[in-house]
Amino acid sequence: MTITLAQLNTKATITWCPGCGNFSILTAFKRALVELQIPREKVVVITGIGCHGKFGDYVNVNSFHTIHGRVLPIATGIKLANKELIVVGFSGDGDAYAIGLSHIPHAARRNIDVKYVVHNNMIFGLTTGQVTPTTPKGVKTRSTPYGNPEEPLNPLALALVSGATFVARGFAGDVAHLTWLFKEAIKHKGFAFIDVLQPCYTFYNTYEYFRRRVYKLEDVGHDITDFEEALKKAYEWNDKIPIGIFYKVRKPTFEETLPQLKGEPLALRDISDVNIEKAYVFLR
Amino acid sequence: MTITLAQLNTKATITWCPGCGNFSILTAFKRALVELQIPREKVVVITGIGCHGKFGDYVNVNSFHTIHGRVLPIATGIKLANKELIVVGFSGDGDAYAIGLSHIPHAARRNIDVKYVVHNNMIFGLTTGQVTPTTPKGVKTRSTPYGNPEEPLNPLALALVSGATFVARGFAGDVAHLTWLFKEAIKHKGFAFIDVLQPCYTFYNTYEYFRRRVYKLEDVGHDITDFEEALKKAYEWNDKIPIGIFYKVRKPTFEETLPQLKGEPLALRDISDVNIEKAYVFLR
Amino acid sequence: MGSIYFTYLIGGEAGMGVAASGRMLAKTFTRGGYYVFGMIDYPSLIRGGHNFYHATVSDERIWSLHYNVDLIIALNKDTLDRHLSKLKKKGSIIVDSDIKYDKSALERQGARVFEIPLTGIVKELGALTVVRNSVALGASMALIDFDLEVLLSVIRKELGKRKEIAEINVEAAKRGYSFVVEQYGKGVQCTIRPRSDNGHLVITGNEAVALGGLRAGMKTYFAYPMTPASPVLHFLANVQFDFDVVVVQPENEIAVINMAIGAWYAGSRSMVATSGGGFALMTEAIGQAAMTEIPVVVVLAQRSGPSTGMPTYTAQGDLRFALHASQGEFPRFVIAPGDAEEAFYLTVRAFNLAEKFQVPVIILTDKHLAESHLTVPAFDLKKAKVERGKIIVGKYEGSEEYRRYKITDDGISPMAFPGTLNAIVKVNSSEHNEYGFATADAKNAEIMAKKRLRKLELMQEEVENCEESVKVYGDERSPIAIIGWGSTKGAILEALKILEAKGVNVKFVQVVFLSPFPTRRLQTILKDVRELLLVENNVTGQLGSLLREHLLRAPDEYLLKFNGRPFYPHEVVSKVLEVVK
Amino acid sequence: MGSIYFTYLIGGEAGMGVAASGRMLAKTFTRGGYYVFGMIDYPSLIRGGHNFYHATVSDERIWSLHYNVDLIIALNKDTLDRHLSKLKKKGSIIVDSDIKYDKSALERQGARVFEIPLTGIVKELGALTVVRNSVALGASMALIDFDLEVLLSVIRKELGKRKEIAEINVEAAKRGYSFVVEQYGKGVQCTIRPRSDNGHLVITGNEAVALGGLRAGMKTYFAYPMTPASPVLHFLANVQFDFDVVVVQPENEIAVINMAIGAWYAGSRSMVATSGGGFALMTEAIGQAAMTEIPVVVVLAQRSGPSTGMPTYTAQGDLRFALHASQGEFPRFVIAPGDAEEAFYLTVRAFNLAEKFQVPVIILTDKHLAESHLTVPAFDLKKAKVERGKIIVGKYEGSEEYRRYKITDDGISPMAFPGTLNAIVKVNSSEHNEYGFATADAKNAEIMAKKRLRKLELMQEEVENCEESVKVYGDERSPIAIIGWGSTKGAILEALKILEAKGVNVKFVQVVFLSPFPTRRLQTILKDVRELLLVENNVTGQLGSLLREHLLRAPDEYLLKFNGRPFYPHEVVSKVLEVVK
Ligand SMILES: Cc1ncc(C[n+]2csc(CCOP(=O)(O)OP(=O)(O)O)c2C)c(N)n1
Ligand SMILES: Cc1ncc(C[n+]2csc(CCOP(=O)(O)OP(=O)(O)O)c2C)c(N)n1
Ligand code: SF4
Ligand code: SF4
Ligand SMILES: [Mg+2]
Ligand SMILES: [Mg+2]
Repeated sequence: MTITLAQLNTKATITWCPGCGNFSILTAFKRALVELQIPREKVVVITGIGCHGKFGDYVNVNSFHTIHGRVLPIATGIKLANKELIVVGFSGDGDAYAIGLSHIPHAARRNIDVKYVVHNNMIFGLTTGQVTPTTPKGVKTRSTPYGNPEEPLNPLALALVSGATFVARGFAGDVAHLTWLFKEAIKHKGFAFIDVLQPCYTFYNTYEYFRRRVYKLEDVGHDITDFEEALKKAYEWNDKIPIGIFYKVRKPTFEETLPQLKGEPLALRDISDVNIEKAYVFLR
Repeated sequence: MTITLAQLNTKATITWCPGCGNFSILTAFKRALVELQIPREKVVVITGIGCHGKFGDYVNVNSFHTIHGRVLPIATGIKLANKELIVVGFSGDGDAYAIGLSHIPHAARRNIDVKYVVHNNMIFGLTTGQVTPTTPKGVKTRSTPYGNPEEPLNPLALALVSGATFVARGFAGDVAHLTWLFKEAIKHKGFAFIDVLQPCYTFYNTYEYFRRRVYKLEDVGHDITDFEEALKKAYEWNDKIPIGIFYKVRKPTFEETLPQLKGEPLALRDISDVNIEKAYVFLR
Repeated sequence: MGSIYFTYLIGGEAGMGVAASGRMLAKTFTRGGYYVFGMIDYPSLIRGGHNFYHATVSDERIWSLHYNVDLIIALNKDTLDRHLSKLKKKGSIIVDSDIKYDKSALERQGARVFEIPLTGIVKELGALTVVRNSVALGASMALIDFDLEVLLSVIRKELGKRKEIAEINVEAAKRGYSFVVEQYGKGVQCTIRPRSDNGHLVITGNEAVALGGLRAGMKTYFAYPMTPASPVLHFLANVQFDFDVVVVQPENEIAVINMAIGAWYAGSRSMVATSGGGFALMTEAIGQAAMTEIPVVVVLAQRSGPSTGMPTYTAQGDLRFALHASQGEFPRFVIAPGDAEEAFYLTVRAFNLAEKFQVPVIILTDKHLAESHLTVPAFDLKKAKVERGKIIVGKYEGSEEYRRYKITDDGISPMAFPGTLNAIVKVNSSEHNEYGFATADAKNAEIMAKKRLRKLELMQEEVENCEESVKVYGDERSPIAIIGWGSTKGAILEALKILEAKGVNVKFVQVVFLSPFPTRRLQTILKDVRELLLVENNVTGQLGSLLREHLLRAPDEYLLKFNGRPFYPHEVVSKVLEVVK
Repeated sequence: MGSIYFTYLIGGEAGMGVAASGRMLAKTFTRGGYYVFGMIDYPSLIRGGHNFYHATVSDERIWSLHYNVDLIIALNKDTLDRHLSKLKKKGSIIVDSDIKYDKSALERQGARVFEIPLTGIVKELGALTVVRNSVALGASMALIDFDLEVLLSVIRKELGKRKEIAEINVEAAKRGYSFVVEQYGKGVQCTIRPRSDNGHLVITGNEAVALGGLRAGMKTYFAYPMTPASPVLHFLANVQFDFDVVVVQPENEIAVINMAIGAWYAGSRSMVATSGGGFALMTEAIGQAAMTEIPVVVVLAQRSGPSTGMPTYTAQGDLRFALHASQGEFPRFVIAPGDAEEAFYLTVRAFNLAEKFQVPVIILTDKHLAESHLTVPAFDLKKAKVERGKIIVGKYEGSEEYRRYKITDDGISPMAFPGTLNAIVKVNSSEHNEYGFATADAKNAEIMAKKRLRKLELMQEEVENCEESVKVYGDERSPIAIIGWGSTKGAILEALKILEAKGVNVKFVQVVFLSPFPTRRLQTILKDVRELLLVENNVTGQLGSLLREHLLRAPDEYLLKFNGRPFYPHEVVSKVLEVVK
């Protein structure tokens, strides 16, 4: 049975603003699923709270619209319960880098086989435009009407030093490239982190800004196995802004280090009559 | 009036295990205060929950023993309320890197003038020895009796890429060096991060391990203004483990960017009869 | 009831300026000497969907919107489909002549339809489409024969940041006005004569809370945005330099509350505002504030739950949560203003109480209170004074060493802030002795628990002796009482007016302090009540459970609503009529 | 009462092996056919301070320790100073002859003092100082003329991981035994003859909960350590390979609960255990579990609060918090086992209920229950069966598209896990329609709130129809009733024995299900009760507030204790005697 784009549509009306970068991310993700021909039942999408969070309503696969900031722990639980699922989290920059920040370094060093896509529009979209950890310094938002006083965070550098085994940046203005990134991330065994530059048409429209600056690491012969080089590229943020895969390495995933997970997924094990008597030895 | 070490003692009985690395941190901190001759009333110590958290009971300055993981936000609030206070936070590796992790990158990029000392014993001490984010892979703890399956976090690299303006590592086995680090951190204007290798005598005794390996960055002519070099040093963790100041740079502190903070500390402003009528313009 | 009651509704997609138009009209009527209550209804999205602003105007004080409308401004067809049923007989509809719809259907319902070339006029002016609403606003002024100049002054002020924008909107409004005058004449719908502007304010619950904080001397405000509390942040961020108040949006709500506690520990009065999910993240630190005896003011703006629920819709589902949040047992105030005016005064009060008793104070609002507009008289600042707690300023003069948790008769220990000469201020989230050192001694634990209990008893007295802890409206002697808390007050007060007009006299008991619970005052007030009708915007009747718990008395009748929408006066009226029957 | 009641207390500094010795003795008596309840008392530190293990042994089932002790093993002088007052007349004290203390003072109090060269023997053996306690344990066996071999078998097993350590301790115990036999003879204190070993277990509440989880088919356990819940983590981490259960310690409690919810969403039964502060951090996600209708089991092991409080001491201060945690209103079970045996069966039950109703289930324990040892018969696995909820396995066979939130009569929708063929499983923390798509529609909101309410009603029935939701002990007909919940059960049951011996017959009503509250069952049970005595380990009497709320009935008398220490039977006895007078 082939999977088609049409099958991935849902009945929900899309409520993103016209021109929103989220549309491209949605398209790219659906295309990636089609190109990889992954059965719908095998995919679970976890979304945070924010404009990006509506993503799950718009793609006809299993989905979990969780509370603000908790995409990664939910994804981790799902993957442990059923390692055969393809588990992809979608967060916003607020969701991921503000309230949810603590989960990233830990998911990364754990190397759980979960894909994590951050819709980085550098703004809280759904709450009508406040500052986030990636809003550039000086930018005026509803909560910083006189300019953001804080230095922005560097998400790629953070993911890299946290030990993520796949670190990439996409741009919502380039669907084909993003589709490719999603496919690579899904094929990668381990934690895959993709920060997507996603213009917020309404509150922080960066289309032109990024379109003029982004270039592809693939085009410049970047060595994705070189950690130091990746880190250097993560700091390139001026006239030229790289997109593509910064770093990729194969390491044992968290699931692979757990012998309990060998064999059938936990969710499918027989639990009808567990013999606890073997634990009595500790109680006598 | 001169401040003496004796004045910094309290009536509380110290309940750390004999041989605990915390003793050295306490001594070094008191010495630093004495050497800098800072009036006791001007210092506030904030401590997390863990063995390290008892620190505040043992030094006769203002102190706030907060809940697990919240040293940095409490410290930030204090500094904003009274910028003239010297605000020093003491966390454990569990407190700082597990439950409290989300606050570090943000305090760092905000560059709040707060000092942050992490008693990094690579173990949850007070809860009797479970794994933490800095426990090396494979180490057996009460919660990982078959060996820690996760890669440890690199706290210095994390602090560096988060934008901390002062990043250092100390060793509880070298009180004189630690005293110097504390003094430098206090003198630094901005967020100062010090990870202290603190052997836990009872659950993870690393005295010998570190004593054999640590060397001082000052001794090898490390350039503390070179960010890339600092990051490289942060990854040096084998036969040789550097201690000392990795990186230092002067940037505007968060307080300096806020014009409201010019003049008297907020805590001392007259609030008896605030004229709110000037805000009525927004309500008509 | 006031001689004039006029209800309008403006509808359109998110992004069409519905909220701004509604607010400008509310301000227009207020400047024109009228009273308004206006509500904005919107789903959680930025563009598209359906938003509407629904408001009632009167010549006497008004507390709630009424359901049936006199005038609909339809910026799209959807508005007609959704709201036609609310239109009164002979009510008017302003509709963009570019919109395709079935006019005869409207007229069959008795509507007076005014097709106005909103889009056409905007195009002529070369303005953005969003300016359509100004045309409509201008048109509406003509329909009710209101002074156009008042509207124009509001537009100029509201949009004045960028002059050219203000001017194009002014022009648009004028065109809308003239179009109606020319085509239909003035006052076709009715005539509302402007009265003198007495300086009243149009304020939301959120703005009232923000203003209350400023008045109370709050120097630090921390918040992570969350609907419906975010506007407090926006308001304060805007005026931060005018009031020298530090406004910070940290990484999450856990940081927010801990920063606030840290700040007040160091002497800066602090507040935070959030909604359910954010409050959940703050619960651990609320217990910390109680244990360390550091004051803090927490605004919990409720929305429809559980969990993410319906973020932009209203509910009163978090009362019990606010009362019992955090482990262990400790005194706290929980205060629920019923309208924006109360919200201002009670916020000032909250700061004073927090410092007097060194406890956390939770102010409970909800979306309907927090985001709706109310016309209120300028505040009486004599009734909103800063009262400091037992604080030690500058230098501690005691002969013995300073003890942050000194045992006193009333359980309250004099509070020094760090930096105070001669005082070392040690606070501790662990159980501690008088000096603040941690100890697990059994005797000490009992002493300290009793110290906190004495504060609770004192707080109970404060509440029992305070007229404002329970308010009674309507016929105080009536054996029939409505009981409620928070924003339902508005609909209930309006219902009381309607009922009175019908000759039905009941009283309304508004419980303002929920913790400590004003048990004795309520016992007195409810003594002769035969029929007690509970009105709440929730599923289980949480105030009802408090009445059971504290008064051992259950409400006789329940009027509960839990679809995210506030009560309308007529719903309360129907229920009361059912009860009296 | 049983013919034999023997109470021992071992005291020393943290690090002297007090807990291990106490536990080994408890196991020794259990293997010897006796029943034990043993409590460990320790402050929150790792070395130094004062720890003691306090236990009562009987030949019939026992539920609590008794205050007065027959035998004190003093590993340091502090133990003598602190516990002498507990010693019965003619009670024995084993003391290290190296310790300096005032022997005559002890003897003046009627104590029999046995100076034993604990340190001396250890030195002779060339063992670590900590081995002193094994000498003392051996000596105690001689004093009561118990079979030394039983103790030795326990030592061998407990310390068997490293054989040489086990053997040196065995040797130490033998020496202690012989020393007493030689110096004083056997059975100087009393004679307790071993009975046959009937395979009973010595189990803590924590271990019972862990075992219950394993039995219930839990495949994933997540926890961030927190006293007193951490031992659940340690126990499960140890047996993770034996049971193929994944045990993860994530970065914080927020991650913990969300991982658990994620895991059960994907089909793996999951549990978490924590204490107050960690639970506070979980509150937001508990509402999420309710809204998404994903089952989850949360163990809340209470300790003395508020805030960090006294982390290693007991309390029942979090009942109301557990009942109302998280914004909005939703059904949840809150279940409080009274002893370790109940904890096992109720944990299995908790998993079944969570899945049957697709709701969060909170199991309330406390330090006294969670960490104390109790002798229990091996579990009856027929009474602890896995019952799966309405789940769809393998393939969804429905003719229409799968709807995760399908509206059904009972409010429960068939649950498929992702990976199920033909089913797309969409869950949503926002209000949603039957398919799981977010919507803020008013009608839908009401339908969904009512769906959740129907589940609550069904749960209420479940509780009312379940014998275990309220248990009655003692004289069922007595007009005097003690009422309580959780770990106070132990002291109350022991008190009942004592009272019965005095001819005072009262009944004890144990409320096991706190939510939904078993109102009807309690009404029946309490109908003829004249004097209702509430016993709680907290400041405000929280179960009392529930009785008021649900039964409109207040307790007549209160026995509250809030110094971090559990009740002793004699405290309950005194209070009852006061009440009956
Ligand atoms: C605990 C909690 N705090 C705050 C909110 C309010 N909130 C909803 S969306 C959002 C910001 C979303 O920003 P981002 O993650 O960048 O998503 P975007 O809308 O930009 O896609 C916030 C703060 C919430 N839902 N929960
Ligand atoms: C919210 C919360 N979760 C868990 C705990 C339990 N707890 C107390 S101390 C501690 C670990 C401390 O480890 P670390 O910060 O490394 O301090 P150390 O004892 O090693 O100095 C934990 C998990 C707590 N107090 N609060
Ligand atoms: S507000 Fe921004 S991010 Fe949200 S839907 Fe609109 S354009 Fe997209
Ligand atoms: S347990 Fe470790 S960290 Fe804690 S006091 Fe003892 S040696 Fe120090
Ligand atoms: Mg965003
Ligand atoms: Mg540690």
